[in-house]
Amino acid sequence: MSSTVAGHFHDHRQQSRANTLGLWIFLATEVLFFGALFAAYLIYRVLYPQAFETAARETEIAIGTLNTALLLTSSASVAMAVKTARLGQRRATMVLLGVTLALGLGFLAAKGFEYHSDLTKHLWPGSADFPLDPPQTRIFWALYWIMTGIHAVHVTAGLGLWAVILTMIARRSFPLESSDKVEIAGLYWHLVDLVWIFLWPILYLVGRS
Amino acid sequence: MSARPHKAASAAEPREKTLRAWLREFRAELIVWLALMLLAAATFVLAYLPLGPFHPLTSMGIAVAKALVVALFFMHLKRESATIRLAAAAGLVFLGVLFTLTLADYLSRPPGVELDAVRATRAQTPQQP
Amino acid sequence: MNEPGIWLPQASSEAAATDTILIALLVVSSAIVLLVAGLITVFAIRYRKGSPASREPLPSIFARDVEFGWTFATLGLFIAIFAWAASQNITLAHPPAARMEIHVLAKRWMWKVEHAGGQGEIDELHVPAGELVELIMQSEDVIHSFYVPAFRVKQDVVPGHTERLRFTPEKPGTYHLFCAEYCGTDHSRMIGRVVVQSPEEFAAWLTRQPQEDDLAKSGRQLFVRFGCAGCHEGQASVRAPRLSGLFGAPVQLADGRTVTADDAYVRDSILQPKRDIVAGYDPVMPSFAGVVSDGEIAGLTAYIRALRAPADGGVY
Amino acid sequence: MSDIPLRDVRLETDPHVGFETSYLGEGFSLWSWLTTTDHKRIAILYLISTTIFFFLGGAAAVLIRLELFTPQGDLLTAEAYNRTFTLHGVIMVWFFLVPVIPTVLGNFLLPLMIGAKDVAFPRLNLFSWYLNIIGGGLAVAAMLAGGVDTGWTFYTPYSTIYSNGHVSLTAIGVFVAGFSTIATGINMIVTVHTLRTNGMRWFRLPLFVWAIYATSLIMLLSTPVLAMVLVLIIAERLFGLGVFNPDLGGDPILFQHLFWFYSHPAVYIMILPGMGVVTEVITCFARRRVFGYQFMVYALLGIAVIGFFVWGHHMFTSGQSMYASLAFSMLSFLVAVPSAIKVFNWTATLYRGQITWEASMIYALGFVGLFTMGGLTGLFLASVPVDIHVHDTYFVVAHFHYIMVGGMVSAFFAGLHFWWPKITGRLYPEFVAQIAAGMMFAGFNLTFFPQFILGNLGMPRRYYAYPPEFQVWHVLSSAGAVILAFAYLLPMAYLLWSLIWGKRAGDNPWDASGLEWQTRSPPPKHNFVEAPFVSEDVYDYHPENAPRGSGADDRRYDDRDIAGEKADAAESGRRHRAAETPPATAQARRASKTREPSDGEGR
Repeated sequence: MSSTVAGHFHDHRQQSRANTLGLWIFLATEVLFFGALFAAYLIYRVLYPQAFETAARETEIAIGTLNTALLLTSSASVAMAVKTARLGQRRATMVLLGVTLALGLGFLAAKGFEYHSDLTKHLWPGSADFPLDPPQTRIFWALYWIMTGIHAVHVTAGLGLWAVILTMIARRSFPLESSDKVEIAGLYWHLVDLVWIFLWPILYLVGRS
Repeated sequence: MSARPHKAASAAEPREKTLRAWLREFRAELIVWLALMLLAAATFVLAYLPLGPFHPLTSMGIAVAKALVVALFFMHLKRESATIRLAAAAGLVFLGVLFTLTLADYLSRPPGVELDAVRATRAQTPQQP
Repeated sequence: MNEPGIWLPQASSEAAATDTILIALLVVSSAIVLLVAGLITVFAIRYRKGSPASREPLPSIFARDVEFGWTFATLGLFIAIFAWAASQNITLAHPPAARMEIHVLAKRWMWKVEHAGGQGEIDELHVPAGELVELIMQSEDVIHSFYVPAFRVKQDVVPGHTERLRFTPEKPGTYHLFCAEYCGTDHSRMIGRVVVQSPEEFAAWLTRQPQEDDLAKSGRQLFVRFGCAGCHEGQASVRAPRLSGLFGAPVQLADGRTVTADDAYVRDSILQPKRDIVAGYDPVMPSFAGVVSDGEIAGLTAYIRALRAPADGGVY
Repeated sequence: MSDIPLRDVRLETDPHVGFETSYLGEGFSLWSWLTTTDHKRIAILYLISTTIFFFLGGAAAVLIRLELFTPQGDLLTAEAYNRTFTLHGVIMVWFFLVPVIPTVLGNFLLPLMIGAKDVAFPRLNLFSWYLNIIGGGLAVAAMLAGGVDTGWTFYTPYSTIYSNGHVSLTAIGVFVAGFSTIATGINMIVTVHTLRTNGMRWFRLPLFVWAIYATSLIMLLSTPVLAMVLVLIIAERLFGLGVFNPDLGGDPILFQHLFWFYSHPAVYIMILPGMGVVTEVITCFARRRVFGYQFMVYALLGIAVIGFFVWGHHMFTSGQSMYASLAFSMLSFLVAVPSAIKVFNWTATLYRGQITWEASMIYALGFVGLFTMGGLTGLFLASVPVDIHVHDTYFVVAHFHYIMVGGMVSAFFAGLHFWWPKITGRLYPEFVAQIAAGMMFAGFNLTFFPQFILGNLGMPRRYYAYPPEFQVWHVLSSAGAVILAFAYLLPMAYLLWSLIWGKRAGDNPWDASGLEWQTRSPPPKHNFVEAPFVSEDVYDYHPENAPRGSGADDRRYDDRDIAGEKADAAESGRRHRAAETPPATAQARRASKTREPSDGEGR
């Protein structure tokens, strides 16, 4: 049973406090990792407001909004899974994690479809026949591809994590109530959702009025 | 958000869980979820209203609200120790430093010094300050 | 320009102002270094192991007051130095109008200077003494930095920006011009001279310059700068076709075709030399694509067109 | 040098305590080393890898100095020179200076100093070493495949559009190494927060632990921005997603903002651990408590926080707005104040001490001198008009080498020599070490002081050919570099020699205070046979013939305080012993019994 107290910790409370603090510090680094991109977006939005609005009108707002709904719901299902895991309800936790996985895969599928339609509209800044006029729109789209791309990588990593935890719960390889694996993975997933909460308004809702 | 402990909390709870029991058990999470969806809908609607210069303000305001809701309730920041809250805040504080001091450079550039492309776009749109 | 000293001549008004702050900082810093190093050596000798000096513990209030003392002392000293240094910059906030504007174009590994009257210079800048000069600088490719050590002025030339550098040359003479921001292979060759002349000399110099720049003359300089002269001229070690009298003449190619050497041929052989190789020569010429811009190719072509007489490899 | 009074070192007399029962003894196979999660072994792995990177970067430095011996570049072509100084920059910054003290001395000593068995996340610690090796491998592969010619700063648009070097491969290497630094940072902070032994309050932590804590804060808050900047470079080079492309209206100055937001705090990542090491060494060999302990702690945290506000002083000439430059200049002057406080406190610590001149003390006092000069030349660069003159010249090169080589590398050697007996259980030859320390100090000054003059004369950075009038200073500098290179090889030789033939050091050869000296050297696998209990303040030194009185630096707890702590320690000791079942041999317990503070009879 791998989740008993590790050798160098006195007791379980100290170990889970260490795990939570370690994860929250990692989340701070993730905030700054995406933060550098938001800083670049902020500067260019201040410099070229018109170009960013014309560029943002081309984004697929329907898929973006669907993805927001999917991620918010998956955040809720993860919160429920954390509660049931702490109460030791193995079956409920597995169901809820399954729902989370489904929502996440839905997000990626919608994202893939959106990328496909973006590419057919030549909205790739590197391509010669980029349809939009002022060259600064290419900067918006460069930021769009980098931001949503890196976010998608984080979503995929999160889904991988959930899949591993789900199989471990299924094989009962760790005591559900005394381990904080589900809670730690949950914190990471909520951050991925938090980043999308900010990505959605600045990439999709700009220039709609 | 103290949910009432479920009676038979053992691993082999009854197979067909009634919807009402399920709703009662996750009342807290569902309320938070609903709040998030409402906020998302609100920001979506506001995006289409002609607010002009207030657009970034409202969309960012609602995004911050949603972020706080997720952080405080789903990530249980409300009951975590001070150190963990400090760690959560540290990332944002230093991000704020990056934003403010970089903006300080871009906003305080006198007319002759800004990017050529910026001067060109500002020349084309005279009503933009 | 090249007498090895320990201090640069103060050749501009900015130099004098900057030097006073530099010397003041030097004095303050050496005082602090001597204080710290002196104290360390004194303590090391006086309180070495086994020395008879007294080891009474220090009274507690002494420790705390000294600590606050030197904290605020250093804080005050540093703020004072900042205020003095900043005051010199504040005066630049609303600059007087400069009568003399010179356009500078920085491109990979050369400075192209163009005076108001159209006189052009490469890697050189003639300025009159005693007059406020404003350089309006742009870069064609990467970040360069216009740096004249004797004037104590430096300004990066960032592509996409129009940078302005303002200074008042004082002392006539010839001074170094460096590119201070790393810009690629020949970053250390992107240097030149700034010649400060008295106003009369400068006016005379201006009239002697040809009004509009002679394309073939600048082509010649490019021909040397890019190293074409190294192979295509004189008794070069590498066998390369002679270019004098080439323009308009038919050229026998290695694959049997003959083409007339026109603008397109010269352009192609610069950008893709491996495409049509002259008969009897091996394909050793490196491609200059991305290194040579269109303007320069026009200059080189004009120069090659001017190479009529086959005698000594061309007219300068 | 030999007549300088040395402490007669107490040797380990008990033969069979030592190698077999230490962390080194329990299996020497390659597999046991490559999969260890023991923080002490990971520290040794890091020591080996950082030393290899140090000599790789040093070789590039020697090449550069030989090239600059003559005004016209004749040793290397321009292309090769550019790739050499980039190799020197990338390898030294990211694979030696940033990781070395936190991962070698920090990893080994932090758990020992706070009385813990290991760091909070041992597997993450090993993963961090592997990330560092993979990152280093990628960077070296890029160098071997042809190298990068952008300088370690990767300024766009040269790095993204015009450079034909292996920029993307190096960027990926540094990206991976960045996550190794983040992993170390997380480990250190969580360890200090959660694993301190009983009695080890925050203000009883040794200043080395505070220094590593402050460094980890900076590592965690700045490295992610570097990671993103590298991703943006790779995105622009490989996929054409031009965020900084001037043709599209992008601004290369924005790249500089994001890059220096990491790179200035990075220079504090490099120097803060050095400050921690120097404090430990000076207090031990001056036999005095540090002067103004709390001011030193607040100075460390002050540098860590204000270090994030000052990056704009790298961009005074870059076309940044003049008002922002003035703001950054002001903040740069502020960040210099805590450093000044620390220098004055080190000097005051020597006052009324019992100073002896072991090798690590020579390095430490060398650090204080050279760091003072480095810090003060930083003031030149912080004031805008002077920086406009000397920016991107050899004045800047001399400034940051004074801080990094004169400061940080001397501190690393001080720490290496000070804790060598604890890490290996062996003593290095003192006299040879003192010679090497003196030679490094002299060689360093001869190498880098002429560069201040060169910088003031206007010699730009990264030039491989220069006007002939600068040659006299370059010849001096190159001569110094040869001495410095030899001074770096000497310690490697006698330290390795001491591994086999060095005298066996006891638990505490320097009679130093600190928990790491209360366990055996080399320490057992779980560091302490029984959990140590801390009751006095840190640096419990006092000079030989000085009465223990109520002086400022001999603050004694009143009896009620000590009784209270002994009570809760006994209770937690019982709980701890119950949870722990080490096969404690008789000698191990006798050797590591907490040593009674020797009243008045000190060596």
